[in-house]
Amino acid sequence: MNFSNFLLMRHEIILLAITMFLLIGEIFIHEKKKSSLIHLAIFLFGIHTAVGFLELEESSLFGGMFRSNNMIHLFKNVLNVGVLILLLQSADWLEKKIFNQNRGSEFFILLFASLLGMYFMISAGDFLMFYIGLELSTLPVAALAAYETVKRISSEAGIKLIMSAALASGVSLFGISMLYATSGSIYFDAIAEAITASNLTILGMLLFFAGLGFKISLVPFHFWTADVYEGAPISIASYLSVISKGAAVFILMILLFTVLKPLMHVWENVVYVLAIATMFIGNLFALRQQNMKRFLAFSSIAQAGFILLGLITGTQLGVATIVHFVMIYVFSNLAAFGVVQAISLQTGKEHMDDYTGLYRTNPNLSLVMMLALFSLAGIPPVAGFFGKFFLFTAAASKGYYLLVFLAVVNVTISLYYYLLVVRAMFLRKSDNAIPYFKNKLYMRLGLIITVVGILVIGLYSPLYDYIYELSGVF
Amino acid sequence: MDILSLFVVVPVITILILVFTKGLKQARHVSMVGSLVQLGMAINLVFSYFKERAVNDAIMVFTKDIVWFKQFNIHYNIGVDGVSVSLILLTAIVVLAGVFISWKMSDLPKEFFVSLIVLATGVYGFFISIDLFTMFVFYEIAVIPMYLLIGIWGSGPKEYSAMKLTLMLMGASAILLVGILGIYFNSNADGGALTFNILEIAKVNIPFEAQKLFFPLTFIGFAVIGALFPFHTWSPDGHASAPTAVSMLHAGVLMKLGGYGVFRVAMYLLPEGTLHWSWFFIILSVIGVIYGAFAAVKQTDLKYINAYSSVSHLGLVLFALLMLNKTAWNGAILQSLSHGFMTALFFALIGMIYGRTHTRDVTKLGGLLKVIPFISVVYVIAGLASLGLPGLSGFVAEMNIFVGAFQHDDMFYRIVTIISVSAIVVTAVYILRVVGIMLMGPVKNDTYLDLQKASWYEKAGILLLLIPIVGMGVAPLWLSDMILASLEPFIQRVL
Amino acid sequence: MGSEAIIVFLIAGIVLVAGANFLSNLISPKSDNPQKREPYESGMVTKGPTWVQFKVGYYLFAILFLIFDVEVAFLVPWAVVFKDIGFVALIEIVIFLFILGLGLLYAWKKGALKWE
Amino acid sequence: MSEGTANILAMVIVALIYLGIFSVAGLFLVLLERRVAAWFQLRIGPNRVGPLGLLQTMADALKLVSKELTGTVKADKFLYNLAPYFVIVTALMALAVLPFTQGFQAFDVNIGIFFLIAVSSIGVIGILLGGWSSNNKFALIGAMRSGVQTISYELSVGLSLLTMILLTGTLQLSEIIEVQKGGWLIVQGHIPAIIAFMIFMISGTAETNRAPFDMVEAESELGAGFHTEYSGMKFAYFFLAEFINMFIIAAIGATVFFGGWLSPFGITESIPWLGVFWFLGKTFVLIFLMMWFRWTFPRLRVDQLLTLEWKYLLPINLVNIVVMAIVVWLNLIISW
Amino acid sequence: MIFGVSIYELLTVTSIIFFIGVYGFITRKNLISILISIELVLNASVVNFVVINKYLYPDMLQGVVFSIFIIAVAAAETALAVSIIINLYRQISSVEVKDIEVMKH
Repeated sequence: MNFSNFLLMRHEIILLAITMFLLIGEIFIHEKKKSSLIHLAIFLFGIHTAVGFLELEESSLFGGMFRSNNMIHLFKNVLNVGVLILLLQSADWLEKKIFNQNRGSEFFILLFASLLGMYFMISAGDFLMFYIGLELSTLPVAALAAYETVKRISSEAGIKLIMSAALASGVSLFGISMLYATSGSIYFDAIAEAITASNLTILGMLLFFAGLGFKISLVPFHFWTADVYEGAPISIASYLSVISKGAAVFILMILLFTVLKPLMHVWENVVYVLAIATMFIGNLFALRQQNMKRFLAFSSIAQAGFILLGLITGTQLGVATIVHFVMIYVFSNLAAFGVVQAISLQTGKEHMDDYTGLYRTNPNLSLVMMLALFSLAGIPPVAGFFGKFFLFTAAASKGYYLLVFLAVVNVTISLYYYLLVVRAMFLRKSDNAIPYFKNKLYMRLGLIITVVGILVIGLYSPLYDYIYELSGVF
Repeated sequence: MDILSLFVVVPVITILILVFTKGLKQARHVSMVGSLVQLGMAINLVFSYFKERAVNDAIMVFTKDIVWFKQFNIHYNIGVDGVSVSLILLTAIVVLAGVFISWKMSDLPKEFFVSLIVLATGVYGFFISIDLFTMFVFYEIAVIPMYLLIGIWGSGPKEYSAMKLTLMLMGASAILLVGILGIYFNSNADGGALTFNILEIAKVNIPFEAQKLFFPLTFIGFAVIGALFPFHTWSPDGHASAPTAVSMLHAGVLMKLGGYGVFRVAMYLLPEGTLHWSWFFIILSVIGVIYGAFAAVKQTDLKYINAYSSVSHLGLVLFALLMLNKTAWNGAILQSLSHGFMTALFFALIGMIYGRTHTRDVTKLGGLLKVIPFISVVYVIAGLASLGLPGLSGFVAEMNIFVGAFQHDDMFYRIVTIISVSAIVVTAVYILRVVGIMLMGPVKNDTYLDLQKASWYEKAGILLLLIPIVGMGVAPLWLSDMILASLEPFIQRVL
Repeated sequence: MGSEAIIVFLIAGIVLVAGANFLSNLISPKSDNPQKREPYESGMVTKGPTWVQFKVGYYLFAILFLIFDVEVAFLVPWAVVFKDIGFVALIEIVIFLFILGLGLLYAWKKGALKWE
Repeated sequence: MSEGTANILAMVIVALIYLGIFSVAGLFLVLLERRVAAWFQLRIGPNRVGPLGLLQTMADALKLVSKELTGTVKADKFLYNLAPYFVIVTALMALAVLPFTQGFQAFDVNIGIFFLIAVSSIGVIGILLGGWSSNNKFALIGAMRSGVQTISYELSVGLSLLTMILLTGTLQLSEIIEVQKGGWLIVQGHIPAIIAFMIFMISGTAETNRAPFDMVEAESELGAGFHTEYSGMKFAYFFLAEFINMFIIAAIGATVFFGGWLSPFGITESIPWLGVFWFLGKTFVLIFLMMWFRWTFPRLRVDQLLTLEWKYLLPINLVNIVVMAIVVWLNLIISW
Repeated sequence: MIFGVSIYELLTVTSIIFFIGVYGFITRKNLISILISIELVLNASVVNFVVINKYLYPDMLQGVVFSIFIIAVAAAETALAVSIIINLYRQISSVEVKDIEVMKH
């Protein structure tokens, strides 16, 4: 065996090493000095993120179980950046609320373990690796959702997440077993060659789809989302809505576009229906939310519906637009969650009414929030517009004009509730508005990166060209 | 930096400087300087355009083409013809006037001016775009600051109005998006590459089925902002709640995006669709003209009167565009310009009156001519322009429109033309009624006796708008020639 | 005998218990009284419910066991083929056991192994 | 006689043989335990019933059968009655795969060791069920202790056996014995094997809940522990199962570490049936060892017990596996 | 491979187990029961993999290997779920679904 091949797993190996290192640190560092682990973790992860951008060759390992190409590599980097921002945003929270209970570094360990799972999931070359990655990415997050053990809703969130995730993966597995039965292999390549549209494969595909649908919180499988987001710590809600969803979308895309391509005439229709249902339900439920976390939860469900517009194409254009959109979505949603996090940390307030008059006391935070919401709503010139426009273009390229029309109707609905937040922050005045506060360095850094991302990613066209170039592999 | 890109760059620089200003004084001075530069650029553009036109007979001049997203064939593609030049000039004037009118903005001045100039950026960008995508982007950039402008600095039911306006306009843009995508994916009908470039698409024969499907989407998408009849409801509420400068920009400039878009995109790119659907939209626009005029008669709130009159006048623009002949089109553009100056002036005056008397209810006002003569006289002039008095801008525009409209010898066209002409009579009714009640007669309230005279910045704003109105009325030919020359390609394509 | 031995032994065990129970029922005396049927608590009357919440330590060890036992299950196939694979298998299992050991150490340090 | 009938008949015969072994071994071990106890305490022990008291336990068994079956009204009846089935059936099933001698093995499954580990861990369910369903505080505490103890030590049992699997490369018991023709595994694996054997014996004793690991039924605190509420024959099942489990642990130890039915240096290789005696002999030596433990060591507290397992045996075991792996890789195996 | 039992029967059984699990997940009111239902779903898949491997593709061990990993992951899942349930139980002394729904739409 040639050990240099393992360099293909550079991301995974480095992250694993960091995780182990932190675990050892957690074990041996004295309690009083443990908060230094925050800085250490962020520093190490920052280096990891930077190293991630180095070139990587395209190849596969373990007889095709693990594969990597530039697209996957790029997506791992996107996830890395997302997690880095997340870490920056959660640093204060950890220091203030968690480390004094002597259980802060678990946050990093679990989070990194989950990220590791995602790496493996999106790099998977067979269903076994995929499944292990899926579970490794889900289970630590469930533990993290129940992280604030003194809070009841946190435990509830954990329960709901783990139960739904377990059922989802169970259903998925049953579907995979059917695909295995018909194709005789669990390797993607072999399945793609052997699969034909029979009743069994279609049923298997649907069950499998349902399983991933849970993770992306598509509509019939979305019921856990809002509760989990509300109960879980904000960092975790944000992780779930951004990183976890992004990775799931990516692997679903790969599987649909490569392995299940022969069944395209079936899943096209499924995606069509789910896209409409997801957009409408997500948006209509978001209208009446008052808690910011629930609000963002439903908004993220709706966003998942938009992503399906790219998924329905099954073309290179679809791949590129989805990745582009997810990239933008990562920054936008992280910015929104970051502001919610900052405010919740300072004042404990998570209600939309509490944001009334925020602009007059905390203009910068409100501006970040506004940019994030505009990006989510798809208002130019912030990035979200470009992401959405390209997704719609992708869908229209296949002639789904009705779907695009319904999607733009949804964009308008979504604009309404995003503007509700803007209204609270900018239009209204309040006597007991959240007083001015200054964020810590990490939080500010985290927010600034997201703002830069929101402003730049859309307008900077070479990025899209780059993604398009890479997306040819699928 | 080319002459057109500056129209986007200068406002952006202004905004960047504004962000670092403190207090009202710095903010308004920076904005004034920025707007002055823009006005200078606009005037310069007019002269350069004439010069360029003499040597260059391309459809668009001063073009610049930079590839943006090459996969979608999206370009940053700009250029102007006579129509856009005139509208850019309108914008520059109204923006500067708006800055003057907002001289005393007390609440969050910096943010106000930033939003105002963002709006201006969007409008400039929209008028110079040749690329559908860029156009769409600028369209949305122009619309979204309205939410904040009305919501924060407005009055009355401002949150409701702001939300209604934003949602209706964004909803329209969403429909428009589908239309644009439809055009885009049919732009390779003749075997070329997919493109967003208007000039390229104009060379393509898009299949009739597609035209039939996408024309209404595109048309409605643009026409909503041009206050097409059942979709006009955002406009009166928005105008009524908006602060003065925003009403000016909104009615004066933003609503022109509708007519321009309909003309430049929907009709130019989908000619067969236009022919197929024109009867339907003609009926709608005529209803708009009549409805707006009669509604204005009913209103007592000055802003509502003017808002409904805008519906009526802009309905006339759409009507003229759908008449499908050169004269009517020329009239439509002139009407856009005329209405832009006129209604901006109206709103500015109403803002001044409101600022002094704290009411906009016509029935409560009276005899203002005696206390604030300058404002009142200008109001009368604006009113006369609005009802189409010869020698003022309104006459030129309406004349062209109806002359063009009567060129059709079809019964249907005759009838609708007659109906819409009758709106002029109604216009006279409400204009003169307001003038009569508000300006003439005895002073109804003693507190009105010591109202302030117009200050220098108010006068500056008013004069800025008044000069073009008179100018257009007195010497319309240079403008009308410039526009007519630019209508040639449209005529070839559509007729 | 092949795999059916499992069934045979299962049945045999059941038959043994059932048969002996039957026999016992047949020949044992029956003299019932309520006292006899009370739970035995060294002669005292039982107080309160028995099925109450239990010390969390039990669950903790159960969970630890669950995790380690599964890891042992992974060691089984490794152990069987170790001779055939040799060095690579050794390296892999050292990593595996290192992480596993780290987990144990972590549980230890966090006081999960403490019985109070 | 058709083939099917013959098969069924053969099965019945096999079942009967094993049931015989089961009960005889159980009864004999009880007697042995008492005699050994007496011996350690310088007493005589049971010596009245039958020659040398050999029939003593038989008499006890008869007594138990004829005892009244009482039980509490508060018990969960179904689970209460189900519990004995679990302990007996698992003990019996474990017996099925033990190779008494060449060819004398009911079920030579290819995952023998794995099967044994798996089946023996089911037994604890019976104990837990019994303790819980009795609705008796002593029984419940006893059962819970039994649970935590059994599952803890099961890890060590499994790992120490796995250490030996590294040497054999197979899980099938007959093949494991085959490998040992070149030397018992405890010799082949020398140092790590001896460590593994020690761990195995300690944890095996603990898994069967025998002293010094018998907090499960610590008489001084818990009455009779998990089977407090069981009487008569139902009590006898738990009692019997405990001894059979002891036998099984000893038999596994004899098979994996000491060559099962193989004679030392192959001295009686030509007479296969003598293997039974070698096997039983080795097993009884180990059983004697376990009984020796009982009368030598004081009972551990729960915390000590868990500390022993989790902080000593388990880490040692993990290291030991690596050491054994290195031994195998470097081929440092000793054989004769 | 079990003598006299065809793959259809086995797959029917696993399908029934699967749907019992899903049904249980939806209808049960107790968290532990829900957890057990999930285990049913997972185990149906495990058996499926083994059966399919044994009957249809006996020369490769992919299905069997897969099933080992499913078991392992299911164990981890259960461990985590149980620990969260215990934590919840310490707070509200209940494992009933109706008691954990403080969050409503």
